[in-house]
Amino acid sequence: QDTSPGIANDTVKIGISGPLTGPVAALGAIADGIRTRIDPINSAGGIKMADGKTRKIELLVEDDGLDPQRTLTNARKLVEKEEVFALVATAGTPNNQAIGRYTTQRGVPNLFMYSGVHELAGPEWEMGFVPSFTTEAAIFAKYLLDNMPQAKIALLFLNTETGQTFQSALEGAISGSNVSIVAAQPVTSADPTVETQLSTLKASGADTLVVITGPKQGAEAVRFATESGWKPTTLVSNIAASIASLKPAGLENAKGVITSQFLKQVNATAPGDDEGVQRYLADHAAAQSKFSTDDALGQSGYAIGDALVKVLESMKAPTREAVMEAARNLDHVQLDLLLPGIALTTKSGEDVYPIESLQLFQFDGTAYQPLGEAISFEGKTPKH
Amino acid sequence: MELFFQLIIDGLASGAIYASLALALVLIFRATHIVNFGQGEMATFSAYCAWQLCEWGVPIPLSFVVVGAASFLLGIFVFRAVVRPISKAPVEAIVVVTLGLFVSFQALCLWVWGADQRAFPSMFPSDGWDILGVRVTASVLGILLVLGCLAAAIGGIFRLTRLGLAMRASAYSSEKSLLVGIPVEKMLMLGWGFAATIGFIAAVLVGPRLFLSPTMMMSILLYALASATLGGWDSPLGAVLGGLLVGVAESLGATFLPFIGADLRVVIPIAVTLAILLVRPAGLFGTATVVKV
Amino acid sequence: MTILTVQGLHAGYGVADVLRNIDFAVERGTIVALLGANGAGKTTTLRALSGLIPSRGVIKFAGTDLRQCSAARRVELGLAHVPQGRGTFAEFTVEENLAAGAYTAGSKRQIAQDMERWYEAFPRLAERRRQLAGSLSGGEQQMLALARALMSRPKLLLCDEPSLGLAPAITQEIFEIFRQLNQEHGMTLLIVEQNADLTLQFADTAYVMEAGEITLNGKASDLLSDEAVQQSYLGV
Amino acid sequence: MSYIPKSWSAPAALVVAAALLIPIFAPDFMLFEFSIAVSYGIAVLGLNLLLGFSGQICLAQGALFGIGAYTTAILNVSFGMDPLLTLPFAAIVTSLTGVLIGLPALRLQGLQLAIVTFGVASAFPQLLLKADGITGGVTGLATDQPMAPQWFPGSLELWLYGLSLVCAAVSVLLFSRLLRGDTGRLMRALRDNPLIAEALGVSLTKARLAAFAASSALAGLGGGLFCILNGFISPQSFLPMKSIDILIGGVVGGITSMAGAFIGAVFIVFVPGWTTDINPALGGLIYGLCLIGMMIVARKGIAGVPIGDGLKALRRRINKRRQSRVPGILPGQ
Amino acid sequence: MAVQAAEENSPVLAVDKVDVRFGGIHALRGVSLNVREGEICGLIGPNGAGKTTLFNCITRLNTVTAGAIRLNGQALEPLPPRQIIRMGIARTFQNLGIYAGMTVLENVMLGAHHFSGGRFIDALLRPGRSRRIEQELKARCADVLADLGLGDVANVLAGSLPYATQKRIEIARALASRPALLLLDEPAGGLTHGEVAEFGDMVARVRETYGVTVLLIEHHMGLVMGLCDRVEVFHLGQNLASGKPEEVRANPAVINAYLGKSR
Ligand SMILES: Nc1ncnc2c1ncn2[C@@H]1O[C@H](COP(=O)(O)OP(=O)(O)OP(=O)(O)O)[C@@H](O)[C@H]1O
Ligand SMILES: Nc1ncnc2c1ncn2[C@@H]1O[C@H](COP(=O)(O)OP(=O)(O)OP(=O)(O)O)[C@@H](O)[C@H]1O
Ligand SMILES: CC(C)C[C@H](N)C(=O)O
Ligand SMILES: [Mg+2]
Ligand SMILES: [Mg+2]
Repeated sequence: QDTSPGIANDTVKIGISGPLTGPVAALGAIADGIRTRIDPINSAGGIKMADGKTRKIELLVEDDGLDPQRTLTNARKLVEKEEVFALVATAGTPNNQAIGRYTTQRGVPNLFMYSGVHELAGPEWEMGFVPSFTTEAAIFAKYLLDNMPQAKIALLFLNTETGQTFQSALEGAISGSNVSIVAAQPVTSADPTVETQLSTLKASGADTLVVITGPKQGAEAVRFATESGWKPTTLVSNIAASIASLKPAGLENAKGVITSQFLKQVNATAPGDDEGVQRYLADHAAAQSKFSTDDALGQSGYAIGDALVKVLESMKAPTREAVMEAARNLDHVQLDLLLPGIALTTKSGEDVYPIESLQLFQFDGTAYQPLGEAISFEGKTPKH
Repeated sequence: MELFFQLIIDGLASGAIYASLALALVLIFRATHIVNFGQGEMATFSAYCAWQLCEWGVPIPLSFVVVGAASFLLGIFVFRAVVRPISKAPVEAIVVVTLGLFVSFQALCLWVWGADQRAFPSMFPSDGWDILGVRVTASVLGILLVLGCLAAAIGGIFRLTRLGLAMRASAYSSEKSLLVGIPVEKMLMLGWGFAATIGFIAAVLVGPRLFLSPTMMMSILLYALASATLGGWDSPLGAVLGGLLVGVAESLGATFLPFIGADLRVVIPIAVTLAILLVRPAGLFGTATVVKV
Repeated sequence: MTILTVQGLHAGYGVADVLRNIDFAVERGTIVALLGANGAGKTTTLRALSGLIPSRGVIKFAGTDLRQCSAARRVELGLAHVPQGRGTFAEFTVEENLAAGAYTAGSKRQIAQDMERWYEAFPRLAERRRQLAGSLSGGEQQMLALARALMSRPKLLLCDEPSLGLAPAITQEIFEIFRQLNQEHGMTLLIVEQNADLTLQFADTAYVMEAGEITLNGKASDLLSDEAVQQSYLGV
Repeated sequence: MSYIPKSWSAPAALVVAAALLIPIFAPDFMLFEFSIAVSYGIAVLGLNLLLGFSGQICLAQGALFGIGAYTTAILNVSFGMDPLLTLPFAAIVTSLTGVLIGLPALRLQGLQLAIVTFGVASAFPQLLLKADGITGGVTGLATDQPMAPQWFPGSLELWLYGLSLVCAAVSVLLFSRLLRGDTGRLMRALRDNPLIAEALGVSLTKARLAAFAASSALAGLGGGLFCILNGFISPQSFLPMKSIDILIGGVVGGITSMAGAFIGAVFIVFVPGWTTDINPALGGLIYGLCLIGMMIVARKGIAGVPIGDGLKALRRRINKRRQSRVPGILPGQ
Repeated sequence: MAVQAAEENSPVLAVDKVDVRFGGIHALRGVSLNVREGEICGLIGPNGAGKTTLFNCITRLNTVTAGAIRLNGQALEPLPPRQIIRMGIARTFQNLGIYAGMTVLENVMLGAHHFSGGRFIDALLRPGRSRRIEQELKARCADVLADLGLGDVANVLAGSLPYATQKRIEIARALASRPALLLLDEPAGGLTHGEVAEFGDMVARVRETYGVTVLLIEHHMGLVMGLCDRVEVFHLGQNLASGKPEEVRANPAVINAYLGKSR
């Protein structure tokens, strides 16, 4: 079989396009996380792949500032000039949409997109990573139906694909029950403050606050709920719930916050005895990565890097088809940072969602404590 | 009704945030006739430095004082390094230079401290009071108080002192100022220094509310520009009142105007500004100039 | 004793020099007239002296070499320049203009005194203390420019066409003021004027410029009777 | 000194030569980037018309660019129109919108106009989201795949590049017609002193709105082209920073130069990428410093330096010589 | 001849009890003034008397608070400023209203702009037509420049020329609009005596060749007395005196308020 571009006997080139600068530069930690995972492998000689060769991974990172058009030019530059083998962790929903047609036509794998919306423009050559926002909506709904069957929800959502997908999924999941959304307020990532929205939500008389926004608005919401004397049950999407991002709101204010997670908790000062976490911390130190160890985005990047390694390992031929084949047929693949009980599973033609399980956690003022086991939606991720 | 008053308070709270940056923008405009788009980013950089000192264990007040003074030097440095060489360039070139400052300082913060948001220490207690069902927090009152004093002080300096007059003159026309013996360059340098310090104070005020991050000030730039325009670019007090007006209008409009809603709230500052400019072309407190040929 | 010595002065705008190798001197306590046709370079000379445009050559003022001095420093040294046309701060009020003029001057009391003095001399300005200078009439602005320059209590006043736009009666008055300043305070004046008859009556000495060079100089009274001068500059 | 011959000077010749040589050297992906740059260049040209020649600032140029792009996309997606045929509509629709945005310009100038129009730019993406019925909201719109016609021998990229050049040529033609003769003089009069212009019988309303209309039409054309090139657009591509980028392009290129518009566009498309290539972590810082350095070295924009400056100096020298022949006193007849 | 004509004809410009206030400043308090066809009318008065303000009212840059201004019987107040030049009134500005960054010819062509120019659609779609118009305009303006002795500097940047030359460019620009009434605001400022005399000749010549009526503000008494058919004096926003130059010069009120003792 022919060898695809970007892969040689000893190297494979992987391209990343993401916002390294600008207002959402925080997402740049994803690329950094991937590098954190890949560096030690390269120093150890490379990845031993299923076609029998050992290859080093060459990462090429381009900045797109989250502008879809720049993502497209980056993708083209990476594919045509740098001749990468595959793209990884392209951030942003519209950004992946913008390159969908191109990657499909060229037959370039666009693996582990960083977007919670999985049904995009080029299904054949694309694969997401983080759980669909619909999964998170479902698990939040499940929690409420089980514990607060009369809950009146106030929803604060990011007015992008992210929030809109989540909102409709949540509505679907609670329909027919006594749980209801009594108020919903959009935020945009350009909003400097969200107090107006929160005041309105508070005035709606809701007893539950669901927050699906970026980290900044999430932290503001958590602070507001305490500061204003409103004490709703607060559920925060994992995009916004990492301890690092809640810290500015005051951790004491975040007490009681519930979130759903697929990544392990990392506490650099008390790493515990989890091997995966220890490896992550060691790699992080060795790579001198910029993001802080408890940065959820950096961790996600690390997990994506890990997944990439697993996929490349199981690739049977040096072709792009083979890598898609491998990515589409993941069978309970464990990653260092994935919570116990959560693994990557995909099935060609049926299951395009690698992670479909989430575990609920509650913040106790210093750390997240699990609320029960991981809940699996394997094979039943709601479509939107 | 409670919601209505609560929203006014919320509006004042966010308005105070806009006003902080607006004040720094107005100051630099008054002192140099430049709108420094990088003002907020320079302030963010200063705030990061203060935060870093605190992290290293320097007491908060001390670090604020030290960084406040250092910001003054930063302003002077920026003036000498990048503004003075183009002081005679056309205005659009100067605009691009300030955009360059904007990009550079933001990137600098990003590079040194990363994109994560940080907790910035607050100067005010975290108390709050319920007054007839409306929540008022100490930090909002504190910010408003500090801003009010600053605006009055700056306005006073510009209006009433020899230094203020000289700074205004230098900003207005360097040639005419030189003719009366005003050391124009020194004045502009002072202007940059003061503006950087005021910018730092603004960042100290808003930091705890917006959380320290490289893009902290960028998110309020448009609002601050609108506030300054609304209040009149030559009036510090106008900038503060403009900010509050924008904040309240935004808060109420986003909630009570159904066709706007929270997702379109960004149109409110501009709509309000436009409406006021059409009635008072120089802004609420700006002085209209007369040009004769 | 000379207060101002100019030797080999070259100056201009951009490429070619307007002034070529100008030499002249001004005696302390005198009134000197600088005459010349349009475009001869009189304004350029004054701008070079006050440092508004770069120049080459020697300018010595009261013993100091002005080449090292910025325009602002020159004012501190006692050189004031009333520019041609409207040189006031249009965005400032009349009062602020005068205050700015006193930037290098001494005490608050002295400034207040001077202000009152010039308000007295130009009652029109006194009426309009709070009016923006930009909205004054042309002549009013001219008075303001003059008063503003005098606020710095200069040793040497460079005056570029002070009568421009002024009514005859006011022009007369201004020259009287010049004479008074000169006699009572020993102020030196270098006046560029098209109204040559009047200027030469008040001046002690005069220079005539043509095309960037000084072509004639002498006692003002001599020039008044010089035929060439009469032809082109005097209304006889 | 008419502005047209000046803009047609050395920089223009260089830009034209470069534009024609690019397809020979540039690989496909780069040709694509150049095409994108040309589409921005057309919008920058529009801004130059407004800012450089009529002295009005509009910081909503990115939004207008977006309106052009959305016009093309909507006509294609909802009405099945051939993307190429939508371009005139993109220009016209944007032009009308531009006139609306220009209305405040009748009362406001300078800084205030800049800020109000920047507000429009900030609101634009949110408006797109609000009108998701026709704009597709956050999902954006995917238009028909651009395709080279059967008879075209080259690659798709070459075809698109050619298309971009044709659009650019049309824009430049219209631009120079507007700036030639009376209309151009009028706009410059407006820029330099509106009060006098009005006393000379210039209708400020008409001239200002005309400038806005023409400038926006160019932005719209550029936007439509941008949409065709990408085949997909979403609000994320038309954030307020885009307007700032276009402004930077204009100023860096030189706001009174046609060639400068395209030089500036190439700058904003390529330089941010280059600076991150130098160092991914420091890219932004390098870019920022680059902007500052650029302005310090070439304050009138790249097109104004060094050839432009030399020419100007020469012209000044010639003028000077002529001038010295003017007699000091009134010449008799 | 002109003097006689002035007495026979009805006024071209009739200013009737015009009042202008700027906030608290009462700049014109019911001034009246008639200018007759073909005459050169001088307008003098102390600084701040309101002369320029009257010009601004005529050209609609200022609004009158009360009173009326008519040109050949037609009221000017309802017109927008840009219509004034089409009515046949052209002016110069006291403090130079030229475009320093344009060439002399361009400046003058702007003055003739209202004949044909400024059609944006034509510029875009009918380049032939606009080019032809441009040529005509250029030829016409070149003539005016030649008439005023500015032919040599037609292509020089106006801003780099001496002050007096710039004032002359303004006059050329005003003439290029083919006005019936020419308003000159201190056109002789900054001229030497010799130049003033020549300038007077030029204005007289221009009146003949272009058939214009002139209203002239000037502080240069020599020029006013020699050139004007009639002189009007303003003081503190009111009419102080009017009449033949010699009469006005001898009027004690005028001497007191304006001319000063020694003249
Ligand atoms: N800003 C400028 N740029 C270029 N040339 C200039 C500039 N200002 C003046 N000049 C030229 O310099 C020469 C001298 O001008 P200057 O103003 O010094 O003359 P002047 O003797 O003061 O005449 P005036 O009586 O008109 O004031 C003139 O030929 C003029 O055209
Ligand atoms: N826009 C304005 N705002 C306030 N006052 C004004 C304005 N324009 C003119 N004035 C005042 O109106 C009066 C008349 O001014 P005007 O310019 O008409 O005087 P003028 O007769 O032309 O005097 P000059 O001979 O000095 O030019 C002046 O006192 C002036 O200060
Ligand atoms: C959290 C963000 C990466 C989500 C992004 N705005 C998206 O729509 O995919
Ligand atoms: Mg002069
Ligand atoms: Mg006047």
